[in-house]
Amino acid sequence: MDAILLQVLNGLDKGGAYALIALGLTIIFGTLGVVNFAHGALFMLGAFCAVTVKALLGITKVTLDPTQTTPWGAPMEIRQPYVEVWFGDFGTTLLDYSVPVSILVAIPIMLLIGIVMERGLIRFFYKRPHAEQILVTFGLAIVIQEIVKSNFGANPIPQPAPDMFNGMIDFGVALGFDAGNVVYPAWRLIYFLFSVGVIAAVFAFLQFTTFGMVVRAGMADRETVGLLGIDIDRRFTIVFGIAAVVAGLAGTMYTPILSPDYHMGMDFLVLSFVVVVVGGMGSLGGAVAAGFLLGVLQSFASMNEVKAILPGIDQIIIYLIAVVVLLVRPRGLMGRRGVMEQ
Amino acid sequence: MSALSVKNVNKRFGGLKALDNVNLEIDGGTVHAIIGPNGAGKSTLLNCFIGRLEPDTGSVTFNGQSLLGMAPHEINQAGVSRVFQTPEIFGDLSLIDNVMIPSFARRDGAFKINAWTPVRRNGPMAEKAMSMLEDVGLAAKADETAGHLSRGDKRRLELAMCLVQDPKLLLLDEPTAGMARADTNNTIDLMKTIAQRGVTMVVIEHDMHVVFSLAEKISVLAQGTVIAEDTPANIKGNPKVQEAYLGGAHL
Amino acid sequence: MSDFKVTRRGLLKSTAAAGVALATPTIFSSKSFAAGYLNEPKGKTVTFGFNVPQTGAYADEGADELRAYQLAVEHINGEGDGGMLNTFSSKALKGNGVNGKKVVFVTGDTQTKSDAARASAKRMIEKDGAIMITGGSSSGVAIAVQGLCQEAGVIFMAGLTHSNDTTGKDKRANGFRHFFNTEMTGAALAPVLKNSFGTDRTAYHLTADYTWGWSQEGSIKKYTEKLGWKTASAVRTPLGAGDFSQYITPVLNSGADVLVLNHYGRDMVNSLTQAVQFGLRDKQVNGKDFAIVVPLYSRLMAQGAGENVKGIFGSTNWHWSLQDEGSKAFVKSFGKKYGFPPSQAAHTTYCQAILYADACQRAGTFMPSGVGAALEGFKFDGLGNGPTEYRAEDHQCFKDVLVVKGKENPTSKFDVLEVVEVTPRAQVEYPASMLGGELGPYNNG
Amino acid sequence: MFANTISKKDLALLAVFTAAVLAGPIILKPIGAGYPDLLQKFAIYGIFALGFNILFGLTGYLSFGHAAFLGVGSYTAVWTFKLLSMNPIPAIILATIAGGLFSALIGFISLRRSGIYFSILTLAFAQMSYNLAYSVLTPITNGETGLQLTQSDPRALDVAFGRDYGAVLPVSDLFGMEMQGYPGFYFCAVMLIVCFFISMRIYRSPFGMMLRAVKSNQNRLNFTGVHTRPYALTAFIISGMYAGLAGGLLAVTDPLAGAERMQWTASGEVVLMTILGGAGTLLGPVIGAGAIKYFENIFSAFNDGILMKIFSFLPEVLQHLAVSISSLFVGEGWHLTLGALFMVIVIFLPGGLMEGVTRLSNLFRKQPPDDRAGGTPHPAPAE
Repeated sequence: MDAILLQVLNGLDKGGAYALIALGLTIIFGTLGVVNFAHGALFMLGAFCAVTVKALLGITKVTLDPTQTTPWGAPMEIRQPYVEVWFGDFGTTLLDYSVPVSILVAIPIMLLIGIVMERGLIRFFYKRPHAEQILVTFGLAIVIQEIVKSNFGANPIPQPAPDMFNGMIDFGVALGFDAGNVVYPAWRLIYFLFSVGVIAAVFAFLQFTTFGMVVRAGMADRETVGLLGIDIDRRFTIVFGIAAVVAGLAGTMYTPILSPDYHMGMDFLVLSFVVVVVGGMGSLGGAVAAGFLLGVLQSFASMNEVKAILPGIDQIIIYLIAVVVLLVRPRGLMGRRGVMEQ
Repeated sequence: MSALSVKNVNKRFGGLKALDNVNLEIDGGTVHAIIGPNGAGKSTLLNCFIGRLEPDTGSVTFNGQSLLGMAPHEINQAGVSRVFQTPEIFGDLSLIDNVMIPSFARRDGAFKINAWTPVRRNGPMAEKAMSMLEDVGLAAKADETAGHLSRGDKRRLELAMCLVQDPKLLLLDEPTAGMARADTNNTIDLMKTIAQRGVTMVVIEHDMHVVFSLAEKISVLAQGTVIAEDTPANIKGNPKVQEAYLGGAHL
Repeated sequence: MSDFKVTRRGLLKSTAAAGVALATPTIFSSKSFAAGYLNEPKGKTVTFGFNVPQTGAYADEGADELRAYQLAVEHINGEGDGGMLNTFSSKALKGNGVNGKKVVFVTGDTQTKSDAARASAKRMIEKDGAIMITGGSSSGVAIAVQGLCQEAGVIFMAGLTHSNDTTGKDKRANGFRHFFNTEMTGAALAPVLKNSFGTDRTAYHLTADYTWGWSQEGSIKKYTEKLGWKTASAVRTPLGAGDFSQYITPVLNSGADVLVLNHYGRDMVNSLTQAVQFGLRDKQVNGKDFAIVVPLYSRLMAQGAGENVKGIFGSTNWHWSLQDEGSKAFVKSFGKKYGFPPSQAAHTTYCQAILYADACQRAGTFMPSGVGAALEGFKFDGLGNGPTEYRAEDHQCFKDVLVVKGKENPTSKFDVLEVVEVTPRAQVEYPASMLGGELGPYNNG
Repeated sequence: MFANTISKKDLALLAVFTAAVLAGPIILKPIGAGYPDLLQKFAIYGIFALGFNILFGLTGYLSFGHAAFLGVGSYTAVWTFKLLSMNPIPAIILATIAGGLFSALIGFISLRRSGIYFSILTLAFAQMSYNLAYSVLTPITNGETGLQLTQSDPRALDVAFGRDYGAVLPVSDLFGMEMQGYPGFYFCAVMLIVCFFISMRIYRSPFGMMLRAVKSNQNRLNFTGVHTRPYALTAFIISGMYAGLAGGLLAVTDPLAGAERMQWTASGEVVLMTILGGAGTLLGPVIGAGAIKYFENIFSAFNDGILMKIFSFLPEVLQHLAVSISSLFVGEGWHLTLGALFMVIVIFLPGGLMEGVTRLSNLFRKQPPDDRAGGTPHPAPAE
């Protein structure tokens, strides 16, 4: 029982990441009608916001110690981050909290990246065939990736969570289990809550603001909204920016779980497309539901008891679900008719 | 005997009753017009004939064969062709190809792998397609891309695409909408020629000039039911019809 | 490099093909025409082919390998400070190239994909006239390229490849490996694990679900079970899983007190980071401290796991903090040129280039069979691993194996690992027949 | 007129194509691509893209799983070598059949959906094939290492005909002619020409016309009396057979079959090849395949040493500057060039490289574009 509970937690955690990435992707589908293969790259850029912030905070004051030398004969360098030199203990804390701090940086940066991307490239592809949208955004993804690689290298770069959240939380006791049976890393719980929070914020924004209403109307029928004299294009630019922010935040907060490297976006790209399609193209609720569903099912499929019966099931479960869902429900869990079918 | 027989057809969309117990008998070799105000259910009825919609109850038979439950291509292969309200053509292809495709569909059936012999640009199939384009007055544009045509030209192209199949029953959903008066007259002449070949035609039309030039019989549809069915002359004087058309301003 | 001459073998083959009608029976194989050997250097230079990953997950390792190769070529040609050539026990190389020819090189991208690696190696052989191919950062690629070199008729000096199969089941006469393998890792780690954790332990394996992972899991199981350890479970994880939480949580309450991560590269970084996050490093099970073991360490990759490697045991082929003369000379030479210490990948590829050049010099030829004979059974020292032998039966180097541990108080970002034990060669040696496979005859092209 | 005639224009195109392919080693030598392995890859991936184009270029169905058929073809061919004979003929026949059967199965299921849903279904099937081939199916595929030949393989047919390869690892040979180097290329080249010819026949046939109609307006085609799904399925199977053949030829010229061949990136590659060259055109996919393989093999091989030589005519300061800038785009940076190329092509030449060729030749001849020949693609009107 506790094993299953833990797997549910794992699934929700994973699902949170899937849902966040898929949410942005499906918003872009739904509003702009664009198949964005660069969405994984946005996730990766979010993660590298954290890397950059940590690197900037960690810019070190280098003093050379002539009494010691490296094995190759150069004088040994003694490094101390400037934030510590300047701010003392507060600087140390700031360094420790670099990941949460990065969020503040990631929001404006990702918004800017999203807007620049939409204005500079995506908007020219609204009316173009999906195949061309795929090619151009895939090309863009490669370019972004290579730029990141040439600056940060190919190896993963560790981003520890703040010390306070590095521990485990034992909440099994509260549910009637023995102590120590249901413990879960604090940061993962925070990630789950964070993803729920962001999802709620996006929904609230679309549900309760005028801006959101216009966007939702645009998703339903772009032509009509355009006829009403509303400048839908400008709003869609901002929508693209928001989608980029959501993907970016998913990446920033994920870094303590997955050390970021330049290639991580591609790994999530296929997966996020599967999530979006299983949820139903252009359906926000569908993307979220499918994200959590796939996360939880993937966790269950990885259990030894399941793998003993179906060897290798954890390798293909995501795709198997996609096939089954699409055959049973042609437009995914919550898809609308006629979206992206031609 | 009647070629197309519609019995007790009902169709609901949610709470809306689109077709309410429709009965129609259309005689072979005649031109039958269906008129009625907007939202009367005319296009819905036509969609039930070609397999685009499935009626909730009732039957649609063509020459004794039920059309219900048949796939769209099967209905077409049974001899039923249709011109759509918004022209449905192959926009990326040339006009001549647009006409040859239905021609091949009639010759080869619903599916045939005919992948080795090239499409000849001067064989009998091409000649037939060309003569159809001549009939609708588009021969000069045979090699142009269909998507670039004007709306009226697209409609005439679609007509050629249907005619090339030598249909037994031709369904026309507002065939002259968007056409200039001269074109409309040409189209009327063309349809008269077709009618003379013995093709059964069902025409939905708002343009009463077209209706009264062509139709031998008219059914009037209002709010999903047939309120009148008679010859053109009698329909003109029918008070029910005049009421349906808001005091008969159109007539 | 930029001359696009047709390779001699290619010419011979195509003329043979053109001259012989289809009807002619099978006696016309190119081999009967080959008088000399493939890509025999005729000019003043000899071309080496450096085939390393430049894109994909192992691009940084590939870049480090390439740095080491460049250094090796400099030293062979008599430039720079000579590096390990000064400490190398064989003094055949005089710093004037090999067999009187200056060494030049071509490079290619393996992408860590067998197909791309073979295509790249073929380009070097067919177009650039490379006499030897070396490099690589995974076993699948190494085995694929080794097979290709055997078919084509050039020598392959394997780079970073740790699977037993490279010099076991899939060994080839034209292929040679300096790096160690999973069998040696198991043999070397076991005594250290016994000293640190005792004999009453239960291990839980997480294993990358492909050939190398299975090979690693098998070796560790074999040697730890000999110690008396039990194996609770061995779970296969998909390559590139990213998030391993669903495989880690079952460990928590499994009763196991050791977690063995048979992962490499990014999988290792992620699974280790996450295992530590789940509190496994600080856990107490059965009254014992829970332990995590990463059988194959790579210092470059371990940097990606940050603090999480502290105190974690593993093995490695070489480490820059070693204090023998050879290692010191290499670190000095490499550090001077690039400003940071070399990785084990750089070390093994440097050694391979030097060993190949030395063998050619001693054999007086570049012909694969001649060079191979010079390498077989060759005993040497001074290349950073102590006394080493290229065993004739399987073309595998036998040398001491380093057992390392994540350093508790690193002094720099390169100072991640500390050497715990140098397991002597005698303890890790095994009979060549144990791993099966056939070398077959040399192919000279 | 004979029923089987082929237009003069097509005959000329075929003749030029044949000549260009056969003279490939000479034509491509000046740009450094005239060596057997790359020539073989050009021909093989040309076949793969030609086949993919029959599905995607004609019907508009965007499959993201065609690498699976390539992989299946390769595995089949290697197993044929191992079990039956080192002769390439049975290997490629069986590989083509295997590609066809596997694509029939996947196509039958996937074609129940259209648009992006179809794409994701094909992607899902291919990824499942890849993941299983890499791990659980290792007894059949030899997993990460890839399926290889061994000396002890049974090779029943070869044994029956008294063929003995001795103690060396055998290579595939066509009645004594080894399928490596230039003979290997010419074997693939002949296949490419045959495939191109078949492709051309399909393009010009009523069947090809129907496939174009599927892309243009599938709905209309249904109401025109055509059952569209079997047409799409046939196109899917034909392209699967092309992929199987290409996979078989990969194994013929280099008898090793690895699972990576089936990964989604490999499926994506053939999509890129086709669009880059010009989807829906006859020649485009072959050109696109050549361009991508050229980048992969030649651009990735440039290192600083070569760049220094190239820029050696510059003064030293400029030389170093030029090298450091250009090295971002070659060697380990070749992906960047590829990505930028995709963007530039799609933005400025939506019809792919073939559109560039057409535009150039129109500029040259100063006459209006010929819309119909070879099915020059138009950007589909958004509807």
